[in-house]
Amino acid sequence: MASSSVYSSPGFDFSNQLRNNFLSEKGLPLPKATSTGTTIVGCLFEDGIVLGADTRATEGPIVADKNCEKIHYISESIRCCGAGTAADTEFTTALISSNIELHALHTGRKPRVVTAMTMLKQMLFQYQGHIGAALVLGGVDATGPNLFTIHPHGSTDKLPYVTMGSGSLAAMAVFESSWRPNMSRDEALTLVKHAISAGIFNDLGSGSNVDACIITATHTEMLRNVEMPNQRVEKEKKYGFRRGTTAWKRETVKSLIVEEEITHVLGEAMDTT
Amino acid sequence: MDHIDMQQLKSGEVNLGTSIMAVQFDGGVVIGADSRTTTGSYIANRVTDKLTHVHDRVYCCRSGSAADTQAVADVVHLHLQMYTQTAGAPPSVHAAAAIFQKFCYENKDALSAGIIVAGWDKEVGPSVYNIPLGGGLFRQPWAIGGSGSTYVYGYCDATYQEGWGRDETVNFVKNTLALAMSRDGSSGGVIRMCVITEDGVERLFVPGDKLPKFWEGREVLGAGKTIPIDSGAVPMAVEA
Amino acid sequence: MSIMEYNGGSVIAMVGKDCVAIASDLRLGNQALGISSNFQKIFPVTDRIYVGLPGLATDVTTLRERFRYRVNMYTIKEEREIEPETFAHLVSSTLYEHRFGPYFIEPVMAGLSKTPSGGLKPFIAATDLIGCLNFAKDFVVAGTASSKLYGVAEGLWEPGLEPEDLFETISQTILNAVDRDAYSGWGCIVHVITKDKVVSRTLKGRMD
Amino acid sequence: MTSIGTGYDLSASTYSPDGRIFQVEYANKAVENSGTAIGLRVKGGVVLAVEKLVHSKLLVPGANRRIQTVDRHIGMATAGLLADGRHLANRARDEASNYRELYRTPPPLKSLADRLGLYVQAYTLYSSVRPFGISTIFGAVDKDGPSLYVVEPSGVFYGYHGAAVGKGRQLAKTELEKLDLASISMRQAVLDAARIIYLVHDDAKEKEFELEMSWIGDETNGLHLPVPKDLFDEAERKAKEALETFE
Amino acid sequence: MFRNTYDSDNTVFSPQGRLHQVEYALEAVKQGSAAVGLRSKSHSVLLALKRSAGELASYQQKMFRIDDHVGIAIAGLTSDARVLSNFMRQQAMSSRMIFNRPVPVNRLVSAMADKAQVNTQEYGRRPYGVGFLVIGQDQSGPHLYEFSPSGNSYEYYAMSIGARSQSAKTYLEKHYESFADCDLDELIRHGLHALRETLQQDKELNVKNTSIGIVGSASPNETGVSPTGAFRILEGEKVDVFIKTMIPKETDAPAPTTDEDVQMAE
Amino acid sequence: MDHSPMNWGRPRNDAVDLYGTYPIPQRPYNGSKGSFSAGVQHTQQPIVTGTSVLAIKYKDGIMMAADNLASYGSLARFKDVQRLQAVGDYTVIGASGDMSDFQYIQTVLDELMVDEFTAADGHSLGPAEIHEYLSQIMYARRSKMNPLWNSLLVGGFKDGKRFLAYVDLLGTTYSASTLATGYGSYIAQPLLRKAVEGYEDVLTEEEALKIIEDSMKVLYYRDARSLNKYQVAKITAAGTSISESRSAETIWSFAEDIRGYGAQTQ
Repeated sequence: MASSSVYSSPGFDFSNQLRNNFLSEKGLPLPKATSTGTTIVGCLFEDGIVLGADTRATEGPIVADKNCEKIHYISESIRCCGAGTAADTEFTTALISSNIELHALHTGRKPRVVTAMTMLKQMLFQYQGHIGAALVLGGVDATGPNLFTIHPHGSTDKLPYVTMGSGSLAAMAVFESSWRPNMSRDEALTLVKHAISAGIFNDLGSGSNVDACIITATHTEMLRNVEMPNQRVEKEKKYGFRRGTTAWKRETVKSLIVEEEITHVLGEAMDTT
Repeated sequence: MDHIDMQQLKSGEVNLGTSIMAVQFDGGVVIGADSRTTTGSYIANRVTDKLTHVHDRVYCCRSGSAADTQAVADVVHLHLQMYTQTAGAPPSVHAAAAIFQKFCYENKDALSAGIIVAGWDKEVGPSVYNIPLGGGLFRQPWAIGGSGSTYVYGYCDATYQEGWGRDETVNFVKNTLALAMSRDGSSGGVIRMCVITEDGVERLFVPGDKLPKFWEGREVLGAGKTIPIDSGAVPMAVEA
Repeated sequence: MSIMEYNGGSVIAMVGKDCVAIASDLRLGNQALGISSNFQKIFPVTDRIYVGLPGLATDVTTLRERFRYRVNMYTIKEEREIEPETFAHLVSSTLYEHRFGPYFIEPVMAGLSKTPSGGLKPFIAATDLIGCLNFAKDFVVAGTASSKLYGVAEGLWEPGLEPEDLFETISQTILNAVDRDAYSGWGCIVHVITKDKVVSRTLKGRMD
Repeated sequence: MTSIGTGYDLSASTYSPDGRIFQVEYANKAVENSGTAIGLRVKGGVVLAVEKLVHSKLLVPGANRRIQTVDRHIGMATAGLLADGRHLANRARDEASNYRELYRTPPPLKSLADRLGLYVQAYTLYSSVRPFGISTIFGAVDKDGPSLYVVEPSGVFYGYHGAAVGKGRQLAKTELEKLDLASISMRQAVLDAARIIYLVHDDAKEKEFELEMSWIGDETNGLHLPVPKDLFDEAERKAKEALETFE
Repeated sequence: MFRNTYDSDNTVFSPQGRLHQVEYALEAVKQGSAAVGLRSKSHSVLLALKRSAGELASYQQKMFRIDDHVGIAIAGLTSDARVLSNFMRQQAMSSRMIFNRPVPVNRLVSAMADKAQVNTQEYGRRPYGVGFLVIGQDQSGPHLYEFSPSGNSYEYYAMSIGARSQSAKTYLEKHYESFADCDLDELIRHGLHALRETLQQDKELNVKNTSIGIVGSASPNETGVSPTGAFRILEGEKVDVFIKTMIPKETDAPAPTTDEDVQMAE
Repeated sequence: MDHSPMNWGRPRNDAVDLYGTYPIPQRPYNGSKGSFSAGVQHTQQPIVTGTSVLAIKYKDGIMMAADNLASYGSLARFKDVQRLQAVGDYTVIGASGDMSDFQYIQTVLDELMVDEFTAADGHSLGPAEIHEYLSQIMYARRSKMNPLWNSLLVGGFKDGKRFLAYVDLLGTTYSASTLATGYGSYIAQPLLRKAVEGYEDVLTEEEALKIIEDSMKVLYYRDARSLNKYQVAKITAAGTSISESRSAETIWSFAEDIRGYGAQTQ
């Protein structure tokens, strides 16, 4: 085994690559990873930033998770929406979040959004697009509200309203027709909900609910499932099976109750004097 | 929808299709660029700033892969800050261009970057350097780049004259970019320009609905011009 | 053919009322050829945590050892039993380390986690082959029959199932799903984990 | 009828000793038995009119047309065997569509008449077919302005300012010659056309008839269309009045 | 007897400009038993007399369905009729296939007439020996057409073809002005009266020898008619109810009701 | 050239033209590809192309829009192309995709309309018939492995009924109260659906125009093959009309203060 320590050297382990390349040369294609087809958005308003995301994760044509979270924590007032390969967005944001925390401890200041942005773009650029994370990064810092998109290859854009993921065109259409500078908090939240809904209802890769996150200089408000337009209707009847329906051959029961038999040793009590 | 294949390289998705330009004049240089960033034919960003500050009087115009050019520009920016600290004086435009060229040349297989470096320095005054795809370095009185530039070489050759002042040069850049943007689908949006002189850097902005207009095809007229047909045919009599 | 279909196999885990269940088929194949009808894919991690590892058989063995090693190291270092959430992240990061040369396993985890008040709470999770965690509140599935398992489970699962009812639901789900999957089957095993015991039953299934 | 019984008149592919093709001449007889059709080429357009003999009062008026449309801007009126007229109309449409497809422009009538002349002539060459028993007036407004052609059973075609075919053609021609065709308006031409058809109709010998008229030109935006009802009624009324004063 | 040398094939004009072969073909139509067609503002109907070759033979088919909205009655050579009705069906189907629209009836008849015209002009063919009455409904309402071997087709208010059709025609000419406002039952009764005129002295119309074809909405005496009033052929017992409405011939044919009104006013 | 944003974050494929330069550097090779590749080579991709067409239903009929650009790869080659065409009195078609194929379709339809006109019998083809006809043509061509490289929208109004349907190079047909082709189906369709679905019978002409204008503006913002010069067609009980070219008002002011792509502030 490559490492013998729990704290193995950080970074990726390429030990299986040789074998996997061999297998794929043999005509066995690699399985799909979970991806978030996704609609993610962000926009500026008068006091800060609103981020939004849908909650569907897909695995090829299958909906792998109907209510996943795509708005990731970077720091208290910086959050990051992720689209693309789910594991990549998850781990990349987690790593940067950790580094930002260390950076903040190191400098003793509130972290800046550009710092997180630079860390992310440098990491993604280093991996030349192999890490399939498409991100919308937003937050408020000493310089005010900042909003960026970061593409998997490490390019970034600075814009007042952004969208990403397979539903980005639908969401951008909503922004382009309705976004205005200096909107109020409620206007911005409504707009974000509309943009995400456009993705949910028009893009197959996006679906389920709307998550939103409102970041201002003083406060960050995570609105999990702020809209749930696709709630499943409750079943009218139950399909429970009668006990004993399933035939089984063998049963083992492992009791987890630790039975203690307390044997009182008769005799003198220990001398505690 | 297809699946993510983790083994292969990922596509160089974000692309500065781009029309960029830099022209020197007596007291400085004018640089300019459109603002369109595309993935395929989707406009991922319609108001991009492709004029990148690398030092006080040295800017670059980026074309090619957004990720590559940003990375290179960031690295050069770092180098020029280091240079300033160690040398105690601002770098020359040539020095900046040389660093760009070094990165572009040494990583030519990995990078897709066409960069124009322009600025003003004490030694030679205004200067423009072009670093096209392979990583060569060419000083020119004017340079154009990006996919839109192929449409306007003729115009530039026919129009450019030495000895222009600031305003004529700005006008030249503006018109050239407008022409390139009107023909190149990968270029468009607004025109951003910087006038870099000894005194400072002046930002100029031409919004997308105020671009200089040139010939745009004849007017397309409504259907009134086509002959309506079938209007007079009388249905056969039915009633007695 | 996908590599996941090389040896075949499927796993499902479900949440019940104060209990969880995890089930797998028992087939080991070499593509279309059946090799064994007694291939273990679900392994106990602690008393109350089980992990199912459907996928390439060689990686089942490798990962099972790797997880055992890492859990033991955790236990020694932390001087406590690992909690299901922690274990899920251990699985996830182990897989993501191999982001660019993954194991062909999509793990499914089921267990009971301790609440601060000393009670036990059902926990299930699954990851894809590079460690993207999926915490579900109802059920998680993986393996060659996953698409069928999704469909059947989506129809049969309901909240608040007692251990015996959960057993019936998960058993019927996996039996019916693997009947329509050529790469899974040859009998199933179900583990129902409750506060004070783990009941493991081997089901009668089609052997074709 | 010197030809009858000579044996030189049984096939279109046979000349008589004096160099005539009797079958073509007989075909002309079929034309002469038919109701009159006239065409007027005037300022800004062309007007076509036919005397449609009504062989039964059970016929639906207006339904059985003898004037047909070849292209948007081309109309035709036939005298002779009705079914042959439909055959030629279909051919004319094919030719027009063929021209259109190749040159992407509306066919000028001259080209069309030329092609149809060749087509009709081919039916005078072989014993395996008979000539067309029709004379056809083609009217159009094309890039050169209004034009009017007549294609005869022999395949010859001539351009006209005013043309008449069928039973009453002689009288009709006389009447047409009295008109200053080059300068009258389309509306006036409609009135004149109606009058002429009423004039040439022989009440004594013939059954009932129905007037049918169409026009092409400025008034119709260059399309071949039936004459609108109000104008048609006016023309018919005036024609009847003129007939009374004429007699 | 003078032998006409201009009648042996159809590529020869007579000195009078006539086509004898075509005229003989028209005679073939007159050999067939009679068919009558008539039309109101809302309906078109066909009525035909079926012949039987003898006691043991069935009655020949006189009517054919072409499409939902079109049907025909024939007189003349039945085999020619089958060829032409197949052609019509193809035309109708191709219109439905290409445009998803029922073919306009006039175009269907014209197409067939154009096909028949070729047989009057080229050597080695004979003109078709069958005449049709075609009824149908389309965008412009119900229609009745006659098609004849000469390649001509005409639209009529009412028409009859076949043996002794002149007698029927006389009846129709006498009454056609009242047809437009008739309801379906009245229209059929007029048709039956006209058809009766074509019978030989000792014969009469009965459920065996009478066919009725209809397009347009159902009569109260019909069942199972599609709401669109698609073409249907009534034969056998279904005809009975209509035959019973006929007014016996001994009395004078019924004057149209409008005439009665006039008489009363007088 | 794969413009589908669904393929974002997809593996790099060197066969894909990253810079959208097609067709300048490579052209389709239609010659023989070796001795075993005999057979006819057909068009593999559109060359001169038009982008989206939009169409919606509203109270009085159908409204459609398309810009005037025909692109040649990424070159904005022809800026005065009309992509909306009236067909007869009741129908307008709009085309995206290859412009040469669209021109062919126009001539085929023109020929059809001449045929209809020359019949001069009061029957005319409505939008439903034209759509059916187009779908037959498109399907027949794709079955020959030689498709007409277009997505077409057919809008019409006849006999008091609105008609709106889609047909593409495979012969796929689809009908809805809002339709969009090309990039429009990603960008404009979400806006159109939200604004139109459920309001088809109440939207006024002004409101419909506003919706169309908004969508065309957004398309111009986000589609690199679009032009801010477009025409709007209206099909109502009064017939068809296609407007002269017009432009959307666009907003760029917010861009003035944007500096760089990250930390840059000057």
